[in-house]
Amino acid sequence: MNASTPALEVRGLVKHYPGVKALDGVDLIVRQNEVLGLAGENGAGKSTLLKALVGLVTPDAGEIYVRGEQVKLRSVVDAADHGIGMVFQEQSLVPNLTAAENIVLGSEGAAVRRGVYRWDTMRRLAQEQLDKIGSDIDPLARTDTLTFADRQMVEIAKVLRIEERSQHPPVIILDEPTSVLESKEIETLFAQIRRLREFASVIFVSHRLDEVLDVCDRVTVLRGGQSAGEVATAGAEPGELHRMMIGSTGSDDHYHENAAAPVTAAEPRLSVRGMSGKTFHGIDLDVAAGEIVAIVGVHGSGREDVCRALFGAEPTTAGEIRMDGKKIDLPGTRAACAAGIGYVPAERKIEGMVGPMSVAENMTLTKQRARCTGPFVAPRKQAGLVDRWIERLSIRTPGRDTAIGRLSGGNQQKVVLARWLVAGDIRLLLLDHPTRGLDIGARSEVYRLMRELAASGVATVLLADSLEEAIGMADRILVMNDGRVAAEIACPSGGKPSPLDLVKEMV
Amino acid sequence: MRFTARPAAAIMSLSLAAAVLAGCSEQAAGGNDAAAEGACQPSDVRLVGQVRNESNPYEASWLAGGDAYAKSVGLTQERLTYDGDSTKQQEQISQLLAGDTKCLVMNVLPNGDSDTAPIVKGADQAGAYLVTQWNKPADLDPADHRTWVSHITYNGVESGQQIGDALATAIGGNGGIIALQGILDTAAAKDRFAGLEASLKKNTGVKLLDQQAANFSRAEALTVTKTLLTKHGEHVKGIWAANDDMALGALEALQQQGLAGKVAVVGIDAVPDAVKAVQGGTMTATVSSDGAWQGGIGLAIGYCVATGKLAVKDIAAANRAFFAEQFLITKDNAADFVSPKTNPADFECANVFNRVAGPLT
Amino acid sequence: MSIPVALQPATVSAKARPARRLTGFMPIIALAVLVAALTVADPGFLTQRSLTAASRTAAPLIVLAAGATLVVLCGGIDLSIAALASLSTVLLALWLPDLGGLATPVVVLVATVIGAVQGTAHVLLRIPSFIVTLGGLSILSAVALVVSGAGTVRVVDDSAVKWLDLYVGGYVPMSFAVAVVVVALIALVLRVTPLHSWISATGYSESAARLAGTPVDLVKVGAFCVSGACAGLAAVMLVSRQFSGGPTMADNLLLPAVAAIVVGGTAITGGHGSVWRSLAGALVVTLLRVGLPIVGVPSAYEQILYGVIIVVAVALTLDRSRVSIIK
Amino acid sequence: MTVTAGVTAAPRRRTRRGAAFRDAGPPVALVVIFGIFAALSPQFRSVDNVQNIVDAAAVLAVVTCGITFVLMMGSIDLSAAGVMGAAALTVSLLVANNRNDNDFGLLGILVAVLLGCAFGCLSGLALVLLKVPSFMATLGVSAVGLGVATLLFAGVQPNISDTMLKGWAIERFLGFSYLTWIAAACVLVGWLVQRYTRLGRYAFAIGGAEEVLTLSGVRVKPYKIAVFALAGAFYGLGGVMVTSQLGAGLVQAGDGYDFSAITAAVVGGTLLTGGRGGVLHSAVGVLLVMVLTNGLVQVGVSPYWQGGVEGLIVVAAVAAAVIPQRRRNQVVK
Repeated sequence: MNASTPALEVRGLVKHYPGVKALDGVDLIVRQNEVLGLAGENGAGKSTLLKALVGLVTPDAGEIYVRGEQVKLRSVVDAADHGIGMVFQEQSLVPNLTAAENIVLGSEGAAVRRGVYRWDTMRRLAQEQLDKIGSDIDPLARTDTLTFADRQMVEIAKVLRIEERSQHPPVIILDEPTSVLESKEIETLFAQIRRLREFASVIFVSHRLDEVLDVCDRVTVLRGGQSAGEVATAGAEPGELHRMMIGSTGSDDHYHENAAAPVTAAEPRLSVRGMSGKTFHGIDLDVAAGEIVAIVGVHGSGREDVCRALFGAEPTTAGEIRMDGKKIDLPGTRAACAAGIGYVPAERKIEGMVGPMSVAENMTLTKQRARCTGPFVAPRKQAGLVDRWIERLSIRTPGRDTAIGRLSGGNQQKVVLARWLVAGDIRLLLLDHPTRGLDIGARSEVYRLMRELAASGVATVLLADSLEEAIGMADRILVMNDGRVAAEIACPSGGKPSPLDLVKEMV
Repeated sequence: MRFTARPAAAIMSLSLAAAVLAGCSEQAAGGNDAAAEGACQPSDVRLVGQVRNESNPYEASWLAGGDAYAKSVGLTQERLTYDGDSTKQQEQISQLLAGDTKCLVMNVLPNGDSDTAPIVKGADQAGAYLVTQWNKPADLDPADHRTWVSHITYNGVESGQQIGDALATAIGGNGGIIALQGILDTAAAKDRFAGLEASLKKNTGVKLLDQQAANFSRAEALTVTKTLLTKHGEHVKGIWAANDDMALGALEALQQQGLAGKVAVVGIDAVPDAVKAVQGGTMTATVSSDGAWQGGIGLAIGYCVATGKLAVKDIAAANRAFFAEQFLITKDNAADFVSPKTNPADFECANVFNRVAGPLT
Repeated sequence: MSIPVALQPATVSAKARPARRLTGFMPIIALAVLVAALTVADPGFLTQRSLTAASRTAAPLIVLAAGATLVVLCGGIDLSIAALASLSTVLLALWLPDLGGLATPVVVLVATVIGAVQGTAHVLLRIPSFIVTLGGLSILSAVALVVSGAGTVRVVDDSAVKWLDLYVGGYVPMSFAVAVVVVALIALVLRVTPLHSWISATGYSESAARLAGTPVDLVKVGAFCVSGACAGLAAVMLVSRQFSGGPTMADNLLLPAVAAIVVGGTAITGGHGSVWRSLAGALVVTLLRVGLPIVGVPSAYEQILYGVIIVVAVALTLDRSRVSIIK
Repeated sequence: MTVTAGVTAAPRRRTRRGAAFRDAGPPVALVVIFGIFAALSPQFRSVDNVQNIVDAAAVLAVVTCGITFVLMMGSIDLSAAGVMGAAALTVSLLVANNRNDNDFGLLGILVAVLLGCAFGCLSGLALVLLKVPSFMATLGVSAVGLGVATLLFAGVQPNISDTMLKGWAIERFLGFSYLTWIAAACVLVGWLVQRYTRLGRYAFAIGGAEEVLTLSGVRVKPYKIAVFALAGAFYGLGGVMVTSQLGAGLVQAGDGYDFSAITAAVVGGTLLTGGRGGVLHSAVGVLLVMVLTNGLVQVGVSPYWQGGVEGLIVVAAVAAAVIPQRRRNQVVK
């Protein structure tokens, strides 16, 4: 193998699922010591391709070459033996083990002799990996006591173990590593990726195209299970990538700002005074009908808890909440629902939806009046209602009885949103990272939906995925810092603040 | 299995309709008539012995006795065990009675007093010959029934009192004792304890320090005894146990506390280990109840009636429900009981009531 | 895009669907196979009389299992059903002389209230249902012992519960008919009201259900109420059969009831299953408990067979496509 | 690059303090309950009685040790009763006894423990290969164990005359019976296994996040089987110890130990959902349960009420441990 042999090459990979051709002859080349970006909309085949690269999916046809040699990857272990490892999007660490154990898990080597642990050796081995990425985490700390970013470092350290295992420069796959990170943590991660490039090849996957352009040397775009093209990042524009992903020119008005209706209501729909809880204190917040208010803040600023408290899912110790001038009490989520408040949680798979249940059932879980006659479910009424909303939100599903877990992320999110809309009595929507893990197309549809709802008079509180999203969508932005509201910044269409204005208040 | 509402509704309406149309009957249709009394050929007789389980020595010897008797008349005994589970016993009986009951003879150990009534009722309806042992509520009398031939038990009050007296003598008529009770919900446990109380009234020098339930179990008796020994320390001069299993558990406890031989122990049932212990002097006394004989005699009485050698109406009222003979076993006579022997002659139809000690009181 | 860490169950293809339907009918198939096997072992077993007796025997277990199924569907477990049924038999036996026919509804009501108390403790104190009901089991047993004076309470005049001993149309025991009606009623109510989605959602993913505004706590307390009521009703059946109430009468029905639920194919982790499945499961378990000794299997082998068959039956009936990790 | 909606993250250590509090709960409860009984009854606080409590805890401690590993994985094990019965009969028929001429001594004990191990393997295999939930798999194995025990029993109680085995329950060292020392050794071994072996750590990890282990290339199945086998071995030893105490092999040797052991483990702070707790927690739980049982007898609570009071206190103990960490929207199964 010489320096120009690709570290990893994929030729004509094909994978069929019943009814879908997930991969339709994908080609991919990862050079040595290169950071390759992988972009593509949901359903473009990224997920299947990555699974094939770490042995979780067996392709129907096509070849995979590692350092010029053709290989068959049957399992994660197989892939690791060939020097390919992946940092999973949903973190794959065992929470109740130490960081060191997680790092060496599955390839303990000298750390375990005849089934018996050598804690000293393990600590040393783990430290070696952590040193590679310059992390100062205590290897013997329990993983669930670490911060999210630290855990990601542990995960990278864990993947780097395959370097020892395969005796070759590894290929590291990072699947959506930034989706839950705050900006400072992202900076650290990017520094890390650049450091990795010194001795490894990296495949970097993200929905945030600017990030892809920022950290990668080259980007391969997938579309419809095929390679749609390749872009060198130097001088490339996000718009160009976007066009390649969707196959046509994307809308410039990403946040549908021209659909934003001016807020006219004089009385605030939601009015919060002096609300305090475990992680937040003296919160004042007003949201008018039709207004979108974003709350931004660093990790630990308490904004998630404020959002949950407004839904009755987090206890408050003081304060007053009024809806349309009427004082309400929120002892639990039921009371919030009754008051016309809806909540879309950040953890969609765990908190947002019930995976094995059907689209129809998920959509009608909350509002019974819409599907019932008296205390009884009226099957026809329910079917009509659900079909109407499937059409209205253009949810792509084989049918209303399909389990929601089988839909793509964007469609799942639309069903979760529809849950609050079916009864037509929604007055306040709390959106906690509503676009997390969605691709550009799906995001855009969620944004459009938010605009429509606002136009129809729904008040919205948004915890955005990024500052740009907050700025793009909100009419007003509240900045939270250490459990208190640090600043309130108007954010009208045409007079948007810059991200830096917000950051100043956040720290 | 996703039934839609419609079949569910159908089932409901069907069952309701059936109820309305056909009306309800007291008894399942297709019941077979009981054979005329005594009309069975000896080879047609079906012998069934039912006890709690096969995993304790007393009941195992019961079943062995039943087997031996069945063999002596050229039949085999069907063994049923119900793990001390009242509902399971009822379920087995009702399933058994749903089969061929023409010449069925059952020798049953009801789990508790209350379990006797439904067994008797079922047997009566099906015309199966029934002998029950040990447990029966006082107001239920075989004399009022056609096929409930007899009820056999031992006088628990008497045995409880006998060993209580023996214990009092052993500790010199003075001092504290502790009592280990059986399963509180059984007549045996209550009668035996009543016997102890009677004995205590007589032996005023003996003081009952404490009483705890150990559920006839050797293991529970061990733990309870240990705790009570610690609680009352040297005041404990004797241990009264409602059966031998618990007495043996208490012996182990004494041994583990280093008190072996210093505290007198009495029990009831004369299981082989206990008799040996009495013989060896570690235990003071026990009372005989003869499992092998019980297992055989119940079948024998039923068999004699079924084959016509004995007519129910000829059986004296005193023999329809009786106390069987029992003996207090002490060191003096223990040797006679070490290897219990059953005399085949006891099971001859003319002799089946030889061991009657008296009518139930 | 995401690659979920948990390997998701493969998409059900058209080919897999008949197999899936087959697992749905597995409890019934298991039942049929068992009856066939027992008949082969003892040809006298398959008679109308013996099936009638078996169905009568199964009635209390069916009712117990049906009630507890709701708790299991919610993702919990109710270990107190048997002890509660025992206590109910005692109460019924004690109250029958005074209350007569009224005793039955009163006992069922009391059992419901006790179920509600346990459910409330589970929900409000946030104690796992396993622990709450384990504690409930000991407490209820103790109460039953004290109330009954640790003895059996006989029912001399059983006219008020005698109707359960009748036979519908001469063949179907009334208690079995009542059990089937109870199951049908529960199934019907679940089907035509939002309760079905609420219970499933609670069982599959409690946090998602709660954040969707489902009355999770109410649903759970309700499930415990139904479980309690069913225990009370099972107690009435037992009293009508045994003419007495006892503080330990139904205690040994706990594990068979749980076995019935699981053999029926209801996932013990919650969400997936139905009361109809428990009906079939209860019949299987009853046949095992009663049928094996009757066809002449010796006691020791009976236990071994029971253990093996239960495990195999569960292996057959479990719909594994719904549960990714089996604990 | 994008400036995202956050800058720094202050590390939150709250969970850690919560964990320490959680772990301290059961020992504190133990001390408190002991204190209450000691105040109520002078007999209770006697040295003899403390010895008695510890001795009485021996068997339960061994069984709980085994069950803890299973609970740590998030599974449940109800097979103790059957496995202990089978082991008790096996050992009593293999050491010097009144039924046959065998006199294998230690070897007999080893065989009984291995038999327990084999039963554990059966549970594990049913779980892993047949995918039967452990609740049912172990229930089935328990029935099989009882059946085997009944077969071996064959109607005559085997009384042991092996002096060594009988001596375990009688001989004392430093005031405690040998059985107690064996139990202490088991707890120590259990703790070492949990802390220092791959088996123990993986059992812990399986309870934490089983799917992650699979993704990391760990073959989970053999470890699951091994954990059940380990638990079975502990039950086997428990059966042997009961036999030593009773001087005879009883089919019912393990009656009630399944639920008692689970109760003890849970009271000690092991979660039924897995991933938390451990052998030392369970040891505390066992002492807690034994102190309670003994104390109730000592203060003279009616035997009728004892079970009820125990149940109430167990619920209260768990509630007390849970309430400080109560949150809204918490999942409790």
